[in-house]
Amino acid sequence: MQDYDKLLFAALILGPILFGALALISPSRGLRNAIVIIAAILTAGAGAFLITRTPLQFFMEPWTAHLATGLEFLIVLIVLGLAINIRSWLIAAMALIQLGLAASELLLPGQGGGTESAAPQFVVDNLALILVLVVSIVGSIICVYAIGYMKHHEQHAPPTAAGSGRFFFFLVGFLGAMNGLVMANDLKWLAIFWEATTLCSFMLIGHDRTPEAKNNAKLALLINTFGGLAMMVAGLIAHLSGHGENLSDLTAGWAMLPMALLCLAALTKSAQLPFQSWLLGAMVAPTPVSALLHSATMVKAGSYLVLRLAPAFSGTRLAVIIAIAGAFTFAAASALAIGQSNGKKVLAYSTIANLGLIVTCAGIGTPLAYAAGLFVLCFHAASKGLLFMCIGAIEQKIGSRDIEDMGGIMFLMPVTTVITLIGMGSMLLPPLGMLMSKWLAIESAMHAPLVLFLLVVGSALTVFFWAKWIGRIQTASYHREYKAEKLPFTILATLLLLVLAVVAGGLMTMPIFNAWIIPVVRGMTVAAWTADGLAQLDLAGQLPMWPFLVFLGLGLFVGLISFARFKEKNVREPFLCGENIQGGEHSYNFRSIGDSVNTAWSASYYMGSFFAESWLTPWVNLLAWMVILMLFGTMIGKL
Amino acid sequence: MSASSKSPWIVHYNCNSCNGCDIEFVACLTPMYDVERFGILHVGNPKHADILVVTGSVNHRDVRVLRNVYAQMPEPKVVVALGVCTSSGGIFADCYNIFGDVSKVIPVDVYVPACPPRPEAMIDGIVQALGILERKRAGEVMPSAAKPVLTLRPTAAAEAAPAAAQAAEQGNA
Amino acid sequence: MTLTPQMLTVILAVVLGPILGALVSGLDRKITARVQGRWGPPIIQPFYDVLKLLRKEALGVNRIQIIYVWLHLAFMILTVVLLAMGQDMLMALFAYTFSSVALILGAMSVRSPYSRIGSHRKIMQMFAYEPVLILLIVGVYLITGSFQASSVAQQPLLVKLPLVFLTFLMAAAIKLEKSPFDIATSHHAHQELVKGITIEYAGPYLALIEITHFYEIFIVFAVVASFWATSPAIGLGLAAAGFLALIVVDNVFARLTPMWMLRYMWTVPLTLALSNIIWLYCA
Amino acid sequence: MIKRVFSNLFGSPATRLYPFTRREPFAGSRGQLKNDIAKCIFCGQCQRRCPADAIVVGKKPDKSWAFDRYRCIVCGYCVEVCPVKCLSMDPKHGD
Amino acid sequence: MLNNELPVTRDTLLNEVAARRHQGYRFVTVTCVDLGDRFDILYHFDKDYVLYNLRLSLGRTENLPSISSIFFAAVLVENELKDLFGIPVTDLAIDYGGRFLLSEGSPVAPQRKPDAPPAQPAQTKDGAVK
Amino acid sequence: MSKRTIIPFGPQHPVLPEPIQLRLVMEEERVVEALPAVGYIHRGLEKLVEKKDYNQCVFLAERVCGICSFLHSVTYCQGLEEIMSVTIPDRARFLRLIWGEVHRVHSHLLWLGLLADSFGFENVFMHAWRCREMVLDLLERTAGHRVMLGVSCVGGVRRDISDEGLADILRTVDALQKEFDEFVPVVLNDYSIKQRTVGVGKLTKEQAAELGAVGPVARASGIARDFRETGYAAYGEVGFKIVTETAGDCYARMKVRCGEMYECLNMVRRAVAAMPAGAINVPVKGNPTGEVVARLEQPRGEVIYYLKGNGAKNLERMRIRTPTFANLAPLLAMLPGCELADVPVIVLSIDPCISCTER
Ligand code: SF4
Ligand code: SF4
Ligand code: SF4
Ligand code: SF4
Ligand code: SF4
Ligand code: SF4
Ligand code: SF4
Ligand code: SF4
Repeated sequence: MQDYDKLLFAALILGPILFGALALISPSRGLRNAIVIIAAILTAGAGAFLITRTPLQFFMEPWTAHLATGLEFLIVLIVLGLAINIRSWLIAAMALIQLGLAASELLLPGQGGGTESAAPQFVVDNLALILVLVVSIVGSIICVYAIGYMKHHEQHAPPTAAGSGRFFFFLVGFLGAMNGLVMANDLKWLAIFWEATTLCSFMLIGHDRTPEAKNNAKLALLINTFGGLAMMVAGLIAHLSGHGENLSDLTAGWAMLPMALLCLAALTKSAQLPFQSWLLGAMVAPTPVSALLHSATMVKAGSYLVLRLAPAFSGTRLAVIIAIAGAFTFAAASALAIGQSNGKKVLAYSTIANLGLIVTCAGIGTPLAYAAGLFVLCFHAASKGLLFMCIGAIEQKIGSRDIEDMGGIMFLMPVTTVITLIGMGSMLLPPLGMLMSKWLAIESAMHAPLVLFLLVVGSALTVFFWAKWIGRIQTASYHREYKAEKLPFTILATLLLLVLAVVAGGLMTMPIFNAWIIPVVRGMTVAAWTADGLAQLDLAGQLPMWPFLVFLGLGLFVGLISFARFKEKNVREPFLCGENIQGGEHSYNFRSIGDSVNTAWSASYYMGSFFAESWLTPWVNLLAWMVILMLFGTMIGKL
Repeated sequence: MSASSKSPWIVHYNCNSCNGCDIEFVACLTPMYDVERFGILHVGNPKHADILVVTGSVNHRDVRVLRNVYAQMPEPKVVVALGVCTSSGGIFADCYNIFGDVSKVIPVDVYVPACPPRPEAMIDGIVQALGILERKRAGEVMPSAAKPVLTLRPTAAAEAAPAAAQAAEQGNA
Repeated sequence: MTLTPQMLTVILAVVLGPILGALVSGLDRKITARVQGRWGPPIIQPFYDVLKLLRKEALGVNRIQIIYVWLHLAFMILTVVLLAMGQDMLMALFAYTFSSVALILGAMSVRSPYSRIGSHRKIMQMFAYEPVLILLIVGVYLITGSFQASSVAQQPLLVKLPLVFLTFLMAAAIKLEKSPFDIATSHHAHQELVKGITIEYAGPYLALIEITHFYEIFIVFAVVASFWATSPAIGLGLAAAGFLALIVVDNVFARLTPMWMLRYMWTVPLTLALSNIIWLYCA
Repeated sequence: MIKRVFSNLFGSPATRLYPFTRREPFAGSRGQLKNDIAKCIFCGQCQRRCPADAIVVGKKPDKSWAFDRYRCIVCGYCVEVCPVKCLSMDPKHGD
Repeated sequence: MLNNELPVTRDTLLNEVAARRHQGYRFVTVTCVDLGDRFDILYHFDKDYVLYNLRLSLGRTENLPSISSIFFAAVLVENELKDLFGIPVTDLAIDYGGRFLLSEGSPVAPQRKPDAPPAQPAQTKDGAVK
Repeated sequence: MSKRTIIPFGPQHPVLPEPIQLRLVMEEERVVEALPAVGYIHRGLEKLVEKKDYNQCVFLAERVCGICSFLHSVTYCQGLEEIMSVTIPDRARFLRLIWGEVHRVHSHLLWLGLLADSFGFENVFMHAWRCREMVLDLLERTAGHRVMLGVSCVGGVRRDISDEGLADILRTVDALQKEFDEFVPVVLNDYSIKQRTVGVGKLTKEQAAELGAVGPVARASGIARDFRETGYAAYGEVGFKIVTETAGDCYARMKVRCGEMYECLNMVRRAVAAMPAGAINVPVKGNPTGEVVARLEQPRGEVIYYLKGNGAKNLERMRIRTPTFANLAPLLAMLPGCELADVPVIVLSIDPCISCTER
């Protein structure tokens, strides 16, 4: 390990935290913005530089073990304090248990190696690298976006809202915590960063300090603390059983119970059913929070952990249950998204569904599935981050996040709308990334009938909510004027940056898959993987891209030509049974009762009788709990 | 005949018809007459239609509907007016709420008189419209249809009057 | 570049596909007319229709819908190309799905309630048949061990996928807008949505939709025929039988409601297809 | 219904191929009004009774009988009232 | 003079109509005849194929109370009276604002005898809605 | 924006053969409010009586509607005959019944076809209209026109039917009976038709009575009201069975009309058998003085003519209230709560005729 690797390591973890602190204390907005931008550039740069250095291992000085213990106590105590402060005795109780666990770990001797094992505390392998890249690049972009967003937000936020300085501290600092999390190998460090993200998320969700924000922050803390608890129990068991308190030890050997507990923690963090409620509640936060914490990165921590563990439990019954849990989440969250007209909630459900897809892939565990999981992870982060940013901009403009209110934004904010359309298109359009990932996932699920069925149902459902949303925002009448759009520079720049990334990445999915993902997967050594499975991976990589590009290009090209050649004189009002009121921009008005002027309107379908959140949620939660129980039911046989 | 006249799609608007013309027109679609033989489809939507079939005279509320329907049809298009109501108001010509015959609102290409015309007569009218459609597609500007009045005179007088004069009288009334 | 047999297949499929589709559509109209005791249009009527539409005025409500109609066509041809290349069936299905999505989005981009309601119904239709199509691919995979479309030629699939075949015909009835599923648009004027999803397209744009529809017909019957791909004669016979069955069903059913369709498609055909698939897993 | 479908499919269609096949109109059917002008006495009865004002009869010096097909509702009332029965209903609808 | 006829006034109208309803009559329709100086307004009710008629004599400018609160079905024909005779009908359950059968460009109160100028002001451009 | 969908349903809408607009307010596809906008077909023909004499108005009355045209002219003539105290010959009464009932068959067949069309059952539509051609040919052979019979006059009918014509009628009636025997049970038992009609557009007996429903709509809701029971024309002598159902939904209305078609054929048979000889009209002198309300049962229910004469050859006032006018209020009660796809079915289930409704 070279010195500048250490520097890199520090830049990725401590850098953002440091800059966040600077932002917190910076006296003026201008300075703060500059700090945030510098932090973003540095973090992103460090992340990119990491590519050249992977793989890396960090062995920490022995004294850092005590530091870790100290930090662990500190964080648990903070949580306890918060719990008491917000009067949530359940959280307090869990924090106390955590305290007890931490203490008992100190007191009880571990069997065998324990901390003395030769495993590194931090590891950067390809998986970690991918996540670091996602966090430090997408995350940084979102932080910059937040500059413009928060300026507007400060003017409109409720008076209770905390200062922007604090906001940026948690936002930027979060990147560091996240980087630490994905690079951590030692369970203790993992738990520390894990809890740190929980804390950040609690602070950020509660940022506006409205009663709703406070409540939802509490919910997030509750569920994530529960996950943290599971993680600490896993750590303790590992400690006691002598499996080694490192992820690398866990993945190498067999440690079903801690693994199951870690998976449980992962499910809570990535808001898999039945733990989805906190993520939905988190949507009250300012949109950069949703974008950063709750789609692009923090929830990825959960799915990352499952992916990390996947090679170890591959082929076991645990894997089967994990796959089912993920697939069920995928289908159920997609169904729930249909009933939503709140745009951010739709995004949230879609996020949950896609995380479910990653979890499924990890559960299936074949090389193809693993590749699919990685693929979803990358493309989802970019697309979803972009979409959240777009919706944030739209919401600030029209003052609503309801899908039905987004009709006509084409005229109000053409640039953002087109970017939003591309973002949404990237969820649906072959050969862009999300669709290819879904394709890989379904193909890899062929041997697990139940999982497959759930995926099939889910993917049929996804089209529904995307199509109707796209349909709503792009609706246009010919005669209305497009308004020049004024966006804050940071917002515009970040939107453009990310949309470029989405398009470029999307058009090169198969090259990326072949050049990147396949080597990563092939580089792993997993006992359960067969040559057959690897061959499948290669076969999938052989899908030719050119027909897609040719026809997409042709379609767009000819379409745009016709678009440009369409003449004003060929415009006619929509069909309204002959009662249109002609002329003017409102050609969709019609005469009706007593010659009155009425506006034709067709709301989107939410299929309330099938997909209402209120009645669907209890049922899917019940089923999901049953799956969770099965997760541990498999243990009972083992123990 | 080219494709235009082999695939005439129809939209039908009933203005003030008493239903007599209407249902006879519908009868044209049914097995006995089956105008789909000519490629005719009843599409019900002006944007897909080539032929606008109008029945009944136009009242004050229909004016705007008829104009809209006509305007939403893509060129080339022809208008076939079925029944005497469309051409003159028929028995209802003197009613207070009648705006006028169809030609007061949109140009008419073919009139099919009688009250109501037989389905056979309607088919004749539509076939005639096909020819006009074809010529319009070729870019010809077609005059609106005429509604000549037949004037007969006592046989003796008819001998006296030059034939040309009589022909002139039969012009557009 | 030399002309490989595969490229030849692709070119043939792209060129002949819509022509065959149009002929099938013309035959459909003729037979339907006969079934109703009418004389009916000439069999080449669809060609007249498209030629006429191409030469009509290109009216539209806005510009956005035009881009989508081209994408609709482009992705339908892409589907044909992928299948003709013997490529991955699931990917072909995705391309096909996006073709429908493009039509939906185009129809949604206009502020026309009839068009938009039609789009929503089309989504419901996709939602109803999509699982059946994926299960078809699963079935093929379980038999041949491959996703490649070229693999269907290995053995007569019908033997092992009789129920899936049946459900595919039901899905085809939706695809071809046949009663009882003709809810999003209809060849027939007397529908509560008039022309539903296609209502705001006129002239050449409508012609594009028609041509796409011809491709779609071609794909549907090609898939039907591929259930017995080892013998072209039996395959064609199968397609003909499926075609007649669809016409008969179209004529002995009223149009049913979207909700009925969802309830039906998610119970009967799905159960049939699933039991077929489960049987394959167990066998 | 299936029975009907097949009997139709294999039977011959009900369509009368008008205008290629024409059926003779029924006797006594009201197709269009004809005037045997040689017999007409220009009395104006038909004009007075016509409910649709389709007939204009020119009086004395300039006798004429003008008939607007595009107004006539083919009711046959004029035929009934014509004193010299010069009016008749042609069962055919066109010329 | 019709069979089963009962003269009513504007004050007794609603009571009489309510009484018919009580006796199980069905509302059939309303007929208005313009007598030149007054309107004859006939309310027809039916029970077992026998008609019962109320005859209301209405001054040319008087308001007419709607019976749609008693027989909802009367609302359409009362709107028609408003349209065609220009009679101000009050308390309509659904009011088409004088644009029930008539539209922009139609003559005003066309079935009213010409000697009496319409009591209603000319229709507004957009008409009123309920 | 609203979560509710607002669309104009009509006036130019292919499902509606006649122009009328329903402004539908829907939640997704469920109708929550439906209000009619009418006036697309209002001509103002009641006022034409001031311009045309009472004999010419027979033809006017016939053109109030092109479907049950004949029955309109009969109602009008019956009203005038009552004012003028004319007793028409027996044969005229029987002829009126025969033409009237044949008209009802054609009207019900037409309706059955349009209803089938409204739920996309094209084959039923085609077949119903194919049968209807037999009826129309019969009308043309006996009366001289397919639609506007033009045989009514005050004082009887204008045209007689020869014995051969009567035999022709019987032959056609038998042929129709054969078609119905095959066709009607198929339609009534079809699964998909039942799916679209059973339980759709329900109107309870109480609602029907309250809102003044007439004709098959009322009879399908269990109200046994049919003006032919009053025995006008020759109904007293020929007699008939009133067809009722109780369910009050679209299916019940369909059943009622199908039952009536059979009943029509039976009545025509009995009328032909009992046909008295003699004159077909009596001369009518003078001008009408007085007022009258004439009513009879059309295919769609009770039609009402109020006629007032003041001794001139032009009537002072004619007012027409048609069955559809009476059935509009019940229609508005049926629509809320149904699905968009059911709207045309429900609308057509009352067999609406806007033409005579708006006049
Ligand atoms: S022409 Fe005669 S049949 Fe046709 S609508 Fe006019 S009145 Fe009716
Ligand atoms: S609606 Fe369809 S099936 Fe019926 S005739 Fe038209 S094209 Fe043929
Ligand atoms: S009634 Fe007869 S004779 Fe007299 S003008 Fe008319 S056609 Fe001539
Ligand atoms: S024929 Fe008639 S109209 Fe002519 S003068 Fe004699 S009575 Fe008068
Ligand atoms: S047939 Fe009737 S409408 Fe025609 S001219 Fe004679 S009276 Fe007039
Ligand atoms: S065919 Fe259709 S559009 Fe034409 S009149 Fe009949 S119902 Fe109306
Ligand atoms: S209700 Fe009126 S318009 Fe309809 S058929 Fe009867 S008379 Fe004719
Ligand atoms: S509503 Fe009545 S009159 Fe109008 S078209 Fe339908 S059946 Fe004919």
